[in-house]
Amino acid sequence: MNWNDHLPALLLAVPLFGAFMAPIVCLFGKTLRNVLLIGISFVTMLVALLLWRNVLVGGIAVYVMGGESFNLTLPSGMALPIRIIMEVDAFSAFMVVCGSIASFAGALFSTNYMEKFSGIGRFVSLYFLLTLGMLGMMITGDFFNFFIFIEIASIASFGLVAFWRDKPEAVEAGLKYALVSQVGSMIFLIAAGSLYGKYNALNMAAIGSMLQFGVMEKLALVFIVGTLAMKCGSFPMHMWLPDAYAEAPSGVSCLLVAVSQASLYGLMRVCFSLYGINLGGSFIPWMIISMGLASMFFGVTMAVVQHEIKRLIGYHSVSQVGYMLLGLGVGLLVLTDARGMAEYGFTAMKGGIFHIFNYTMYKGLLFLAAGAIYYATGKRDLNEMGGLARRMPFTTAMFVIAAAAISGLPPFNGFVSKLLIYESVFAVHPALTVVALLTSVLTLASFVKVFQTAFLGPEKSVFTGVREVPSGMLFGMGVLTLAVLGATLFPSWTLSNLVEPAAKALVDQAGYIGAVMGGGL
Amino acid sequence: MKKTIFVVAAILLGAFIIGATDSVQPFGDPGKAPMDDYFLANALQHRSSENVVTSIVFDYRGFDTIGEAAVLFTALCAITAFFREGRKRP
Amino acid sequence: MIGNAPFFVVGLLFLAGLVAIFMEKNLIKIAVAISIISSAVNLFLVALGYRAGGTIPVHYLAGEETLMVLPTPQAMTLTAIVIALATTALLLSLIMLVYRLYGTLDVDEIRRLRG
Amino acid sequence: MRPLSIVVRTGCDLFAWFLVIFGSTIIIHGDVTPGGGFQGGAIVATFLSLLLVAYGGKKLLAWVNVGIFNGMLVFGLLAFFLLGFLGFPHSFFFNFLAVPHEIAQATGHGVIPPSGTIALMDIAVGLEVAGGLSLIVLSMFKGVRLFREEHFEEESGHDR
Repeated sequence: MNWNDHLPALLLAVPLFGAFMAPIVCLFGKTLRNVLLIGISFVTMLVALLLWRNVLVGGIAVYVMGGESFNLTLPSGMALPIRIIMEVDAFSAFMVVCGSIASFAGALFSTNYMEKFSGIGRFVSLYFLLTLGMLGMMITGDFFNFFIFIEIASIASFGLVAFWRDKPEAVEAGLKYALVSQVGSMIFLIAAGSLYGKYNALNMAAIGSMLQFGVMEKLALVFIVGTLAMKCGSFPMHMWLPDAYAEAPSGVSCLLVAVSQASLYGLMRVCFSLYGINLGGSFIPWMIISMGLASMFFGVTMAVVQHEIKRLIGYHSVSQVGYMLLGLGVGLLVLTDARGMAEYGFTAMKGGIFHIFNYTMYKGLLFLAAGAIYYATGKRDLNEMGGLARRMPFTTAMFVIAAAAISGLPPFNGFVSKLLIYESVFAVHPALTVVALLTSVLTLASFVKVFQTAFLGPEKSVFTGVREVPSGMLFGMGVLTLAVLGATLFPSWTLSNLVEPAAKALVDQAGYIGAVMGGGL
Repeated sequence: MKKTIFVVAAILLGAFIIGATDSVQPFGDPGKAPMDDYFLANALQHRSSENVVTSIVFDYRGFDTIGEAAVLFTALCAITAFFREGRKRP
Repeated sequence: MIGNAPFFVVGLLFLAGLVAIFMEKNLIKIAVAISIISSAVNLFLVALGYRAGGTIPVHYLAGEETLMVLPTPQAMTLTAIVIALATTALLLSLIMLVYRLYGTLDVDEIRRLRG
Repeated sequence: MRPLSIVVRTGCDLFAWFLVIFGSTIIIHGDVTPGGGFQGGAIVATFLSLLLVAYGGKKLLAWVNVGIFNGMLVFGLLAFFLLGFLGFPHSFFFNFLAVPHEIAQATGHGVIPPSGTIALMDIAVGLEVAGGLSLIVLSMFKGVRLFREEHFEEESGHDR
């Protein structure tokens, strides 16, 4: 038996095993618990990287859960798949790599960050379950399974957001997220159920191969797009996002960034691979583009006036999600138009996908750095801070790197992806680029404000006892810094190895469907 | 003001859903169902499970079920974490 | 329309739940409304799988009958019920915590996070 | 919660045990009759909530050992995971124990049910759900104490 074939199952089995083992392992003390937390998330990252390499070499990986052999998608005499099928194409593999790196960094950070609190055994379980939900959403090829992983991820995040149960804001943020997200999931289930009722299949590729664009499909599409746009925090339903990100423990905020990217992945998967060329008209693409524009603009305007660091970064998340929606929406707009696709559509998609990687890395790093500041100073208000650069040199350096990347300063990776988006959306309409540039300027302004007030300036007398944070937290931030610097120093390698295969896989609807429907006996 | 907008939006969404009831299949006639017929025909023969629903829950869609067990476990972890006995105040 | 009465009821229940979420002030009532929405979805799934004149999909009880209702929606409903149960328990726990920290269940007074 | 009257307590004494037996039947015969792990586990978990209502929390918490429920939960989950994992040469969650119906009828039933992992997973999930739901009820009841007792350390993050 070749373990390489079973990587998609192992990717989910490893965090699941970690979550189930956590109650037992935590009986044996603190050291073993930290080893479990770091070890399992490291193994998950390793499996994700192997899976990504396999997919790049061998094409789409299909895995039939519970089948007699792992690649027998269609049982004899059947035209439709009947079992749950994991389908990993280059885009899924790319997302899995992003998500597992963020998960590993958050786990390293949390070992020291959560040390002095009780109930860490449950924290470890919830952390792995959140990782499991995120990875499952990214690789599953089945609608109902997708719903289950959404639920695992959202229930785990309610628990983690409200983990500090004596903090009123945290509980309120958790409750708000729970209410909004629960209604959303139910609407998603209605859409999945109606697609099942019409086509008697739950597999995305199978439904995609039979899809006729009628009234019911339109309704289902609107429901799915609305729900998943809510879960990734785009404009009209973004209110839960800054609250949840700001009040969660910092290691968890870092992972929550990746989880919202999983919802974005689902949105793109449904639009590109399920509906794809059947997506009649340009209503949905323009809806996505305008949601992106609105999120960019309103997110950044709300962010400028904030004075708590994590809340400010949380509002920037709303605006950064807008960039990805813009880039991928432009790609969706020209999906059936071969010329437009070659001229600017593919570039826009490359920009959007590259931005997913960059955003996950630097936004996670920003949250971790903000958490380090909270840890060291015990303050959350920017107005009370100042002169931290002398006391916390490593944190300052990493914060500067992340802030420069998010504001799109030229050598950094944020600049590359933003440039790709600017130059391609200009071909659709110049106004889009204007809004994107304006957002970028405002982002730079607000991060200059944060950096100047928190790290520079005269040292305040209350901070004389402040020291650099423990090594576990520094290593957690270091992992993400390495990822940001790697994408900065080797942009062409990243573009050609990580991003381009992903963009190609996303456009290739026939390949996605054929991997399930064409295989088997 | 805000509430009125919300209620109007909710009523619109609901009307949308009620209107959509016409576009789903007629009740009692799901049409051709190859996947379900496969289950009904093969659950007893291949898996010797009299109860087709259980054979779907634990075999054909078994991975959903471990997800479901994980959801229950997640809720349990969250609830026990909320109501944990913290450290005693010295 | 009347032939599709079960789906119509699902729509009505869903609407009732949505309106209750926006109109009610009490958090417990909002949790109940979310439960109602989950039940509406479960009803929808079960109604999708009904075949006129079909029997229970258990060979042992159905005897020689060959027409059975579709089993997959029932399996999906089982899963969805457990998920709804887990979420309801979690929501109620969160509401308990909110009541402990804020001393009220009125949504308008629970507003520490703004802007 | 205060204990209820003697009538209720006696009724509870009589019927609570039958609920456990009924639930176990549903769990064990999950592959033959309607029902299965989740339904049976939920019925078994009503045992504890019934006792909680009838006898009140103080007495119940003196009786039960939370470790038992934790053990049931973790054992069920790990058994479920392991049963899925054992199918690995074929694929995750492959039903490696199933015997086709004709062979099972010709040779008679052995110790392991012919439906293979379906029946075993039923039992594993039944244990998990019974333990898990009991724990949820117990810990939500224990949570009421947070309202009264003030001698726990506040846990509200680093920024306070």
